Amino acid sequence: MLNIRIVSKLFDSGMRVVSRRRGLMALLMACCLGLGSGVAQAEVPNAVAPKGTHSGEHVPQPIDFPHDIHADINGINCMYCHTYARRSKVAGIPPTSKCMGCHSVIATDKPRIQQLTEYWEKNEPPRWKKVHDVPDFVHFTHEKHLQRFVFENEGMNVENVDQVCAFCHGDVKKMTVAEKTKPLTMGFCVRCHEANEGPSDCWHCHK
Amino acid sequence: MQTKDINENIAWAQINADVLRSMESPRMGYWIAVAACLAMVACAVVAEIYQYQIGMGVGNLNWPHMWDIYIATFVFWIGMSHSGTLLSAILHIIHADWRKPIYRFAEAMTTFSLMTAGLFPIIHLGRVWNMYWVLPYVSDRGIWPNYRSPLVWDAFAITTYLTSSALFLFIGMIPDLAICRDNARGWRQKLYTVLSMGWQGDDRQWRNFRKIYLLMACFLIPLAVSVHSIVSADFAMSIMPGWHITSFPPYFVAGALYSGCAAIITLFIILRYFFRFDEYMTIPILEKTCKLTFAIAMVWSYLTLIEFASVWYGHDLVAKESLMERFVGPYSPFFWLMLFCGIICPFALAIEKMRRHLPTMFVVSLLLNLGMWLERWMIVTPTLATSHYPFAWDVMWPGMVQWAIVFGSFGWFGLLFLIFVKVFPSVSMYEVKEMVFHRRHAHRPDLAAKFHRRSSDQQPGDTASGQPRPEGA
Amino acid sequence: MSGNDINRRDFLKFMGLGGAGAVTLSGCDMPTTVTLEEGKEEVVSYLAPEEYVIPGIGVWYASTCQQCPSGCGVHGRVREGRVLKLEGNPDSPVNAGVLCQMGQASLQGHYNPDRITKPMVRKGGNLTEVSWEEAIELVNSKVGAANGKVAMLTGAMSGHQAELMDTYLAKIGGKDHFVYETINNAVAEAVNAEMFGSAQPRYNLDKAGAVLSFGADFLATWVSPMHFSQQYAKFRTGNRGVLIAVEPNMSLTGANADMWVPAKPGTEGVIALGVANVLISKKMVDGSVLPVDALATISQYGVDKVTAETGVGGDVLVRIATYLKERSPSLVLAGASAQSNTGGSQVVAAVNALNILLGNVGKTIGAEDAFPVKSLAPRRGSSAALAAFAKGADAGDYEVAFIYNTNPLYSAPAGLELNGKLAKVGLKVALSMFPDETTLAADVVLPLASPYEDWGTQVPGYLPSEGGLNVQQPLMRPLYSTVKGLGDVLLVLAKAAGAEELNQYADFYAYLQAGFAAMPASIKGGMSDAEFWSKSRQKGFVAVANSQGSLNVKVGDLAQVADKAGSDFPMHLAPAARAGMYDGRNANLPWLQEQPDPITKVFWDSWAELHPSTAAKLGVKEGDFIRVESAQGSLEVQVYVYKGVHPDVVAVPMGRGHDEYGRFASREKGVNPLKLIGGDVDAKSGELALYSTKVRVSKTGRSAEMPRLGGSESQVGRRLVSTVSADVYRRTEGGGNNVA
Amino acid sequence: MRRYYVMGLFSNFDEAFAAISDIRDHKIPGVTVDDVTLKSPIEHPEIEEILGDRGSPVPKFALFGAIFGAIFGFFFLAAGQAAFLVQPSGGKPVIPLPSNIVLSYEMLILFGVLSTLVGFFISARLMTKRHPLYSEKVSLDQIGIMLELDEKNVNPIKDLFKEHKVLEIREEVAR
Amino acid sequence: MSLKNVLENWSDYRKGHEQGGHHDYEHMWVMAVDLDKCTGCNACSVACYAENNLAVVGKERMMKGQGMHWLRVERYWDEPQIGGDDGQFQSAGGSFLPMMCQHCNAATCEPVCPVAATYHTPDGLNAQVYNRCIGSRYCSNNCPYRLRYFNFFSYYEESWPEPLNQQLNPDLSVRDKGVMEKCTFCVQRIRTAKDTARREGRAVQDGDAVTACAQTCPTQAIVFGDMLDKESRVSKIWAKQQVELGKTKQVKANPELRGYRILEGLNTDPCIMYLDRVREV
Repeated sequence: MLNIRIVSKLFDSGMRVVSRRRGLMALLMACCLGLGSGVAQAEVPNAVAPKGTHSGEHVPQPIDFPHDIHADINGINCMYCHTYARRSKVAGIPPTSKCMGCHSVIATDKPRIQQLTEYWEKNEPPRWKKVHDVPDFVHFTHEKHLQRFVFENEGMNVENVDQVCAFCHGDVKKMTVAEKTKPLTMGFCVRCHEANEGPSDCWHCHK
Repeated sequence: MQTKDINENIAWAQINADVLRSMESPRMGYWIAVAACLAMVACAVVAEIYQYQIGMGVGNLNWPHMWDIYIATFVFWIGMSHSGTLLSAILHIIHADWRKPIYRFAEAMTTFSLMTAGLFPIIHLGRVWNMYWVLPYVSDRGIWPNYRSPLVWDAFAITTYLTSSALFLFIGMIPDLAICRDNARGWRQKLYTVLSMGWQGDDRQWRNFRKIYLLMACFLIPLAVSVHSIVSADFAMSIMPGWHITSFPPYFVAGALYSGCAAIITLFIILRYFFRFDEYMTIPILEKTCKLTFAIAMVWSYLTLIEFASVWYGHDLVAKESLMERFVGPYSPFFWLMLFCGIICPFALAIEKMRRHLPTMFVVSLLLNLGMWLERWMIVTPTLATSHYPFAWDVMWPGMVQWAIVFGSFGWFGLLFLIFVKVFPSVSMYEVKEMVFHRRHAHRPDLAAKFHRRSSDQQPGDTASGQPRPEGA
Repeated sequence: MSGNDINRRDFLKFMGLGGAGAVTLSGCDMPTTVTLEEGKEEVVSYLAPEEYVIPGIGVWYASTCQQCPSGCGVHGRVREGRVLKLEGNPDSPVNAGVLCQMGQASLQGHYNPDRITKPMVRKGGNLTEVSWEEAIELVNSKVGAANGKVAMLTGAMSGHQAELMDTYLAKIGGKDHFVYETINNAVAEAVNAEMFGSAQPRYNLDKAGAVLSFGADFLATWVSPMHFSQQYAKFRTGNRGVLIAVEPNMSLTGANADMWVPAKPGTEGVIALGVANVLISKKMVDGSVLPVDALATISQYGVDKVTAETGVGGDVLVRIATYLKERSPSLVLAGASAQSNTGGSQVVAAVNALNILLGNVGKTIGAEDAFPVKSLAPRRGSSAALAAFAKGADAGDYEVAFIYNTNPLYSAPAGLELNGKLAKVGLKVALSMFPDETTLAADVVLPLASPYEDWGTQVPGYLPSEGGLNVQQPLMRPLYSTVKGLGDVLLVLAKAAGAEELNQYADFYAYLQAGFAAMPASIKGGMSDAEFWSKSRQKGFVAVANSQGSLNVKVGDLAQVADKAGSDFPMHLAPAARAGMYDGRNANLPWLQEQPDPITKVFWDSWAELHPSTAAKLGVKEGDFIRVESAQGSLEVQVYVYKGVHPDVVAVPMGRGHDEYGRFASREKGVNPLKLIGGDVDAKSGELALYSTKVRVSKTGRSAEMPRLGGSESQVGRRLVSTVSADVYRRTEGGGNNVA
Repeated sequence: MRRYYVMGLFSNFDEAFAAISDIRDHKIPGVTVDDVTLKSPIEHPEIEEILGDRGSPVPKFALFGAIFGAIFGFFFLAAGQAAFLVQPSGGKPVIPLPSNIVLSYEMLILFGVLSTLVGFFISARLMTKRHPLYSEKVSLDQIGIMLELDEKNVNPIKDLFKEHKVLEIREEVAR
Repeated sequence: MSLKNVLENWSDYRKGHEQGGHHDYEHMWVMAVDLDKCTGCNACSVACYAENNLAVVGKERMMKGQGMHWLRVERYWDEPQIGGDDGQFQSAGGSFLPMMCQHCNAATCEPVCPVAATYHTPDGLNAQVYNRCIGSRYCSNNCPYRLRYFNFFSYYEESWPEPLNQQLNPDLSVRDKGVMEKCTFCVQRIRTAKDTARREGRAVQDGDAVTACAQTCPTQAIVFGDMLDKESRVSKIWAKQQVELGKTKQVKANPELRGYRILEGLNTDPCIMYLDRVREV
């Protein structure tokens, strides 16, 4: 890799927001952007959570999918539904058949489930609105991030994958319909890449 | 027939009156000129909006002609900007006081041609809206401009040059702005009060003024040289035949001074005619300018020929090919016209009769400027047309959009200049007074002995400053 | 990559269209657009995908390219339900993983914005969109009333669709299935059948040390270009073979030849006999392999006579003869410009005789393997078929004509006067994807699914060793729900015509499956039906065992037909075929329109090739318009001047000059040289003689910039493409030295 | 004791300078040449001989600015290059001297100029209010000699001015 | 501190291309193109259009020289070495040359980009970051091969009328006006190959990443691979031809070997080696 990365290994990768070598500039940058007001987060081993917040708009969806009921109350692992995340660049919306796998028997009396059943019977998947969108010139791979932070991360329990997801998606457990709570800008990515020694080559992420 | 640089018996009040008169309410002719310039600018604005909306291809830019007359015109305007520096800074340092009546508008020309030139790299960008990316600013994303790129050097150099030359113009104008302040009414008074920054002509101000003016001149001369060297680096740092030429930096600097001087002659004649500045912009001063221009023209001609020779005797066949392409290729008519305007025409400046004839000089100066514009075009385009790679050879003629924007740039420059001459004194009043003062005293040996001594040539018996002088000294 | 053993049927049925991450125009932020906004893009999940379908990851499926009759296997990359890119099928015996420009561009046919999406019926003179039921009913009623006066005019066909078409035709009592291809090898097929007992013998370029091609553009358009390209690569490796091309204007093969010799069309046979004469007279070969009367004919073609007739010098003949002998085994081929003449059969006979003389038969020329299931065998195209159809139509033999995969109104020579003759057919049914000239002249238009949406099989016209039946399977769901596959249409028609044995098949897919199940055990290789079916789809083809037979050589009369003298029209017209536009079918593919022609580098337009001496005589230079006139008409076209054309020839490549055929074909029209061609035929085979039309060329005085890519055509002293002599090559890399 | 500002306006420069010479020569006790402020429409370098070399710190500003500009410029560039995520080196070093020297040179001049300007503004006391005794004549063609002095010296000065053909005398109480 | 970093690693930052550069290369993707096998058939070029979302610009713009042919197949009529024509006819055919970005290791386009939109990746690729590009077009001017193409217009507006746009490859962006673009050695395929190898827990092998042109080439004249992998086909060809990266002039034990790099004397250190075309004389 670039020399720069080798250099950055000279310093401990502890609690800093940005690696020290950018020193003054980083400070300046931080002042300019008023960073550092990150949401309190559970610790993920061998990882520095990216900092930055964004107040997302509410995006109306065809069905008000309650993330809180699934992920928080029922404690379903994120990857149970977003199963492509560990295998592909996109996390994917679960196929309608997956929803129906449970909801052909569970909570069939709820209006949202009836809505879902309607779609299923029409043989037509709901058209969801994308909440977490990166520009089209960005190549982002869920797979690699999950590998780095979950599967290849010693001491990381797959049960706690939501903490890794929360790096970029915020605390989805507390939301019904997902909202964007992280800026997902290049600066956001770059700071995390620096802190966690991710690749710094432009063509890793730009296409 | 004028034989003196300036009439040394001219009353100071007359100087003030003459110059302030030039700033008074404009007449019809002025408004027509403004309207013409605005129309030209409008052409360019329309063309630029069209280009911005549709894409860079509308002006016939193509592969391999990625650059064309935008860059040529950019270099031209940068070159023009060297006039002010030359006249003002160099002649100031060598105490050539005939510069005094004409340096103000030359400096204004510097600033305005830079303001025009600076537009071209922006206009020619494919994604104008991201132009600030060439400036080094601390970014969230941790990315910087590429400092290796001569275009970034351009950005640095032009910013520095524009800042410095604008400040130079402004500093040199402060005493005159004070005069304006003292004579103006209404909004103008408010404006000049702010701009003159409390100038009251006391000795502390003059003393520091002298220092800063000299220092700025010292900064500006190397800056001007570096700016045009850097502009030449856009070409010289590339590996293209016909661009990658070692003598480009001095060649560009010489060309810049040349076109700057030619433009000064043009504007000299225009201002003299329209503002009746016959008393200040005198024929002898024009003659001096012309002689200077002639000398520079000869330097430029020499460098041109040397460039051909060095390419010709060099072993690079591709560069040779590119040179021959200029002589006999599709662009050769323009190349020969450039050589005619640049090398033959300046000989008119060497002939006294022609030099003293204003209409002739006006035409000649325009021809010189045309030659200098063509020179830039003939540097940029033929190299792109015929370079290392034969498959990519192509002849391209700039489209209307490009011409409109280049045309409009002259309107823009003219507009800025027209505004300048009505808002600011285009002849330096205080320096003409100085010139008159010193010339008058030069004819009085007694006064000369008394006043024309500088602190450096102290006579024996002078004591340290501030101490009383012994009796009878 | 490839090789997912899957149930394609279910996949297609349930797959959600669009999928995650539907493509949007991305790229670069416009000044006003903030790309990071929530809720601006939609994301649609699958309904119930298969395990292996993962959004964001491409899956490769095997299918077959239908862009020309050579039948290359392809792999299509499918992501989110859309096919994005085709590659050659590495296992395919035809193309072994490579693909030509037409195959690459066939995706643009599939996604073409000008596809016909709804059935149409001519009502009151205009084609009007109707429902499938109405259109089929109309066809059925007309066919029912036609009393067997039904003709099929199609492009080259094979496999189960052809079988089904035969069944249908038999059921309705029709007897005529005309298989028409403008670019064909039909004269040679006829002569080969006679001389070798094998219409399409197998050529082994890779085994040859020298190849003499008389206009056979085997790298671009002739018979099976991708297969021959592979052989060519081997031919050029190791003991590098020498390629000699004799042709009127430079083809892609000619441009790659070591020795390019210009010849007027029709004189190739004379040259071939001249070479044979040199070989015999210089005692390089034993002439006794040929019968006496053939030798007598050859002895008439002495060097002087050949030079007088063709302008090819004796030294050239000797050089050719020496190469052919020294680099034995060699191979002599005859392509379109040699065949498609009034004496085309004789030319091919001379070429074959040369092969026999050189002892190439059995070495570089072998017998073909017929596909064991006869009903699936290829129906190779010919232009005689079109002439026969035209004749029949003119005579009022057909009440109904089905036209599929061919565009005769564009490609028929003017001399055939097809327009008027076709009008005499009562009901013209076009089974078509595109609004081409013929489709728009039809009375019923049935929109077909693209080859990448449809099922089918194909036996390549030229069957390479280990070749067999190609499987064409859909790579994605049809873009339009209102198009149908050819098989499905035929099945519906056949069922309506009373083919009760077909009632068991719900659709063509079932028919195909049953067809595979019914294959002989020798092909199945011991696999169960289901296994065989899935294996075939996975591989993309069904291979058959190689049993190269021997050829029975028979040499007949070799005398050549003399060129027609015509003082009014002194020049030969060469309507050359080029790989990009092919016979005009690719003119609606923008990628191919934008590709500069390999030889002239002209794009988006037609051109005429002239030799510099001819151009000087006419006083024209590159970019000038010339008028090319024949007895049939005239056209005006820009000139490209170069030394790769015979001075007596004006070459105007075919493929452009469409009146219809969608926005891309008609945007920049170009000209159609076929509209200058007369109705001459090769007397023996009845094939249209496309190269025997004589024309007059004159200057128009108009001039314009040539739409040609590239500045200098010379390297101007740079080492861009440098060339070394073959001796050097053999010293350094010959034999086993090669690693590439 | 009250202090006064007194200013005399002269049209004859020789007389004005002579008046200053008189002050320098202690014609009036208690008034030195250091109390003199000369107001002039043009620059008089030669007057320093009479007024004494009062010096100017502007060159020091220029020197400081230039040195700072060059050093800051170089390290700013180098730091940017070293901290850049990718290096568009094209086979060349990350910190290339030729381009960095060129740019440092530009920064030298830019900072030199800006610093000189600041020095000028400070040392010339610009951007302050004009003196109440300022006369518009000074910007035209008259020379003004202004002194700040004790009450007792006002009249002797006026006399001195009158001796040297003063055109106009203005005075005001200093605050 | 940046300053500290600069000072401590000064010698690293001063290493140029001649000293091996400051990249630790992970791969060095190179090509070998056998011009004797290349038939000039255009298949590579069309494959490139299909793979890389290249815009079709139409006749007028092509004629103006505003086309986007990343891989152009050039054809020359002359052969300086052995003479291409016998005076009257083009008797030894034409000379074809597929030209795509040469991915020079000392690329002249890289240092001149004002915003560093083009740079060298740790894979040895000459990258073009579209979203960083501001369109100064200096890189194209400074490319001696003229292999960079500029989006003079918003080509996408007309290039892919519905539903042609469904063919667009989502693995790379569609470029808007004002952006320079060029051959990327199909970086999206390299990326996929690396991801796949990583997923399968192995190193990238020869043949995992193949460019569209190399894959489709009917005569397999184009060979693509990793130079750092000594076992790869392409590095064997380079070794066999005694052509080395990083040299201005090749010194070959056997000067008759065919390998050469185009305009090598300009010291651009291109990553594509061409093999001479061969003709019988």
